[in-house]
Amino acid sequence: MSGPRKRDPDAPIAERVRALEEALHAKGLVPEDFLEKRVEEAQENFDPKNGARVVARAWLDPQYRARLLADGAAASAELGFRAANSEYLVVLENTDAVHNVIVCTQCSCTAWSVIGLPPDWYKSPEYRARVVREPRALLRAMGLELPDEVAIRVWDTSGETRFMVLPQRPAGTEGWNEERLAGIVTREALIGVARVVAP
Amino acid sequence: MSGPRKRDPDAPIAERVRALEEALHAKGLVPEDFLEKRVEEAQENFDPKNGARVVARAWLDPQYRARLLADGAAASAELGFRAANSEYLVVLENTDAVHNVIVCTQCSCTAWSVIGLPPDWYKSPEYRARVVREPRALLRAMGLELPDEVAIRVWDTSGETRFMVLPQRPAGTEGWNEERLAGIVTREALIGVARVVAP
Amino acid sequence: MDGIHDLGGMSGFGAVEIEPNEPVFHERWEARAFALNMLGIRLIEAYNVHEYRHAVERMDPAHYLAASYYERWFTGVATLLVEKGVVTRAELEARAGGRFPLARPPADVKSVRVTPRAQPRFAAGDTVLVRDIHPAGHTRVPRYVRGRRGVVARVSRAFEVPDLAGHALSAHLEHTYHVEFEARELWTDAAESRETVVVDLWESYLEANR
Amino acid sequence: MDGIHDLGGMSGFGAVEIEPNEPVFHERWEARAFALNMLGIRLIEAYNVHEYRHAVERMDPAHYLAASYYERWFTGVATLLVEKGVVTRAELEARAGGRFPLARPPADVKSVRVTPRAQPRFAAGDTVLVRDIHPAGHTRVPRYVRGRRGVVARVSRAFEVPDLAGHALSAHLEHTYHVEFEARELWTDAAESRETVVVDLWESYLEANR
Repeated sequence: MSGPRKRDPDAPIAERVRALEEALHAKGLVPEDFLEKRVEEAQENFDPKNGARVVARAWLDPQYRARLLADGAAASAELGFRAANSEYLVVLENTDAVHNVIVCTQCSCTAWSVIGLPPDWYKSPEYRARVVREPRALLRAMGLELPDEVAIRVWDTSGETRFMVLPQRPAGTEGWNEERLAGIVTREALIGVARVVAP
Repeated sequence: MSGPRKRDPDAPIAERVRALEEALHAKGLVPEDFLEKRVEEAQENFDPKNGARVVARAWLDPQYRARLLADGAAASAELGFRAANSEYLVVLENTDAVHNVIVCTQCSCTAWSVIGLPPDWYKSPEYRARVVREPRALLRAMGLELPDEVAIRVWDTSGETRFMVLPQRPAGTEGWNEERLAGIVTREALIGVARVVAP
Repeated sequence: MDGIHDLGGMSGFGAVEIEPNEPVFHERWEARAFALNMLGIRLIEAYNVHEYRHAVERMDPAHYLAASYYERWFTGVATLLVEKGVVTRAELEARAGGRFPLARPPADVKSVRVTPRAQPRFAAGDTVLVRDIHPAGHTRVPRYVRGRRGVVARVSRAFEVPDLAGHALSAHLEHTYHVEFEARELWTDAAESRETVVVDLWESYLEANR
Repeated sequence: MDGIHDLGGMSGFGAVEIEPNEPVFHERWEARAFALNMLGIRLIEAYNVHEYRHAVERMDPAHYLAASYYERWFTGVATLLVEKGVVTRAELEARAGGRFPLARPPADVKSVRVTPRAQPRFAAGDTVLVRDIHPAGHTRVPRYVRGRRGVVARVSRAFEVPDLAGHALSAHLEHTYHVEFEARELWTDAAESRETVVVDLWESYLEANR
C-alpha cells in the first residue's frame, strides 16, 4: 500500500482477539482453562515483588549477594522464583561509580520471573529509542538525576540473557528486616530508571 | 506519550485545514484569491506534460539535447517552463548501459516545473525506503524489467539540485513530430520507473 | 531485516511516562492475547519464540508504531497461526467482522553464515568489531552497533542463533557475548559522556578487531 | 536528527502502487494545505523551506507514518505558524473542534560546523568520506551514507546549509556535491549488483578520504 487512501478500517482489536480465540476453540485446540491458567500465572507469578525480595535478601546477606551476582537464576530460585525456561539471569550491581539500566530496543524482553511482565513505558518506542542514546537526559526527565561522576551503563537485552538491576540500599534503612526492605524496592528500581528511597 | 492509550481522537484533517485557513483569514493575512491562485498555478503550471515536451524536443534536436544536458533549467526555460526559484536542474540521460531513477528519501523534493507535483507513490514511505536499497527488484515489481547488464543509478534528491530523467526514445517512433512524441512520455518515465513505449 | 522494530538511537520520540499502579493487563483482550501466544508456542508448538519476534518485526511500519504492545504481540501470533495453516485469514476476518491486519511475509531465508566452534572464539577483554551486515530475515544485531567496535565484558552462554531459528531453520547454538561500547563510538558527536551501552551479541555477528 | 523521515534503506515496507490518472489533489483540503504553505513561506515569510522540512521531520514518528503526504505537509505548516506566533494552538483547536496534532519542538541548535571556503574543496573524481555525525537538529545527510565512501560525480552549486537555515540561523552558502556510492559500500551483503546511489551532499558533510 503506497498510502492510507481508501482502506477499510480494521476490525477493533478486541474483536480480532475474540475471533482468533473462537477460531482456535472451534478447531478443538484450546484445552479447558488453558488460557485462564496462563493469565493467572502472569498475574500471580510474574511480579516485581519477587525481584524486590531478592534485592532485600542481597542487602541483608552478603553471601546471598555473592551467589546472586555469580548466578542470578540459581539465587532467585532459592527464594522460589524460577523462570519458565532455564533462563540465564545476570544481576547488575549499582555502585557509587556505576549506574545500570536495562532496555530491550528491538522488542521488550524482560526477566519476567523477577521483574514481572514489563510495564507500558518500558515497551514504548520512546524508551526503546532514547535510553541507549541519551540515558542521562532521559533518566533525568524520568526523575532520576545522576551526578556527572556516576557512569551509566545501559544493557540492551538483544540476546537471551535476562538482566535485573541490584539497586543501592538507601540510607535510613538500618535495622530494617527483609520484608520491610522489599516493600520499598520498585519495579522501576529493578530496571534502573529509579533509585530506591526510604520513605 | 508512551503509548496510544486514552488519547482523544484528532480533529479530522479537513477540519484542521479549514481551522488554520479561517484563523489566518481572521487576522487579515490571506489576500483575496491568493490561495486560489496558488492552487491554479499548481494544477496548470506544474505538469509532467512540460517535461514530456522537453524530452520530445531533445529526441528531435541534437543541439537542444546538448544544451539540455549542459543546463537543464535554461533549456527548459527555452520552452517556457521556468521554475519558481532559480532552480538547478540536472537532466539524467538514460543509455543502453545506464538507467537513472530519481527519489527523495527524506521528503519528496521534485522538479515541479517539468515533472509536476509528485504523485502519491513517489511520496510514499514504500518508494522512499526501497528504491535506494533494492532498485532492480523494486523496478521489476513496478513493471520495469531491466537487463542485468544495464547499471542502475539512483539519484537521491537530498540537496537543492533537482533531477529529471531523459528516457530513451523507443523504436517505432521514426518520423513522429514533437507533439506526438511528447504524447507518449509519462511522468513515470521522467522519474525513471518506466520506459517510454510506442503504443 | 532493518525494520521499524530496530528503534535504538532513533530521535524524534517524546516523553516516557510511567503510569502509577499500572495493572498487568489494561483490557481483557490483552490478557487473552498474552495467553494465546503461550498456546501457540508451548501448547500446540506451531512456532517458536524467535519466529514470534520476527512476525512482530514484519508488521507494516505504520501499524507497528500505531499499535499498543499487545496489539503488536497479537498481530505476531495471528500472523504465524495463519502462515502455519492453523487458521485462515478469511476465517479470522469473517469472525472479526472486518479487516484483520497481519504482518508481511518473511524473506526467503535458506541459510545463514554461522560459526561452527564449540569453544568461544572471544574472551572477556577482547576488542571485537560488529559485522556490518544487513540480513534480509530475522536478526538480533541492532543497526546502531553494526560496524562499531566494543569490548567483550562477559562471555555468556551458547544459545540458538536467532537468524536461523527465526525462520524455523536448524537449531544451531553459538556463544553469545555481552559487548560494551563507548557512547562516543556509537553516537559520535551526539554522545553523552561517561556512558557505555552493553549489547548481547551472537558470535557470528562479531569479528576480531583488525 | 535521526528521525523517521530518514527512510532510505529501511526494510519492511510493502508494494509501491501507481494510481492511474492520479489527480494533482485528491481532496479540496489537500489543495488548500498546499497553498497555505506558499502563503507561509512566500507571502508572509513566517519561515523558510528548510524550517518547513524540519517541522515535518519533527512530527511524532507514528503520526508521520500514518499520515498522508499532505497531512504531513499541513502539520509542518501549522506547527511553524504556531511556533512563530502567527496563530495559537488553542485557537486552532477551538476552530477545528478537536485535538490538533503538531510536531515536537526543535532541538536548541545554536551553531553548526560549516566550511568557510568560497572555492569547492573537492573536485569531480575525488573519493570522499561522509562524516559519521548525528546532528540534533535539521540535516540533509541521510543515515545510510554516513561513514561511507563515495566518488564525487559532479561539483554542484553552492546553496544555503540546511543545518543552519533549518533553524533560521545565518544564510551560509556551501558547495554541494553529487557523490556516487557503490551499492556494496552502502548495503554490504544486501546489495544488488551493478548499482550505484548518488546523493547530493553539502561540503561540511564530507571529508577527504583517508
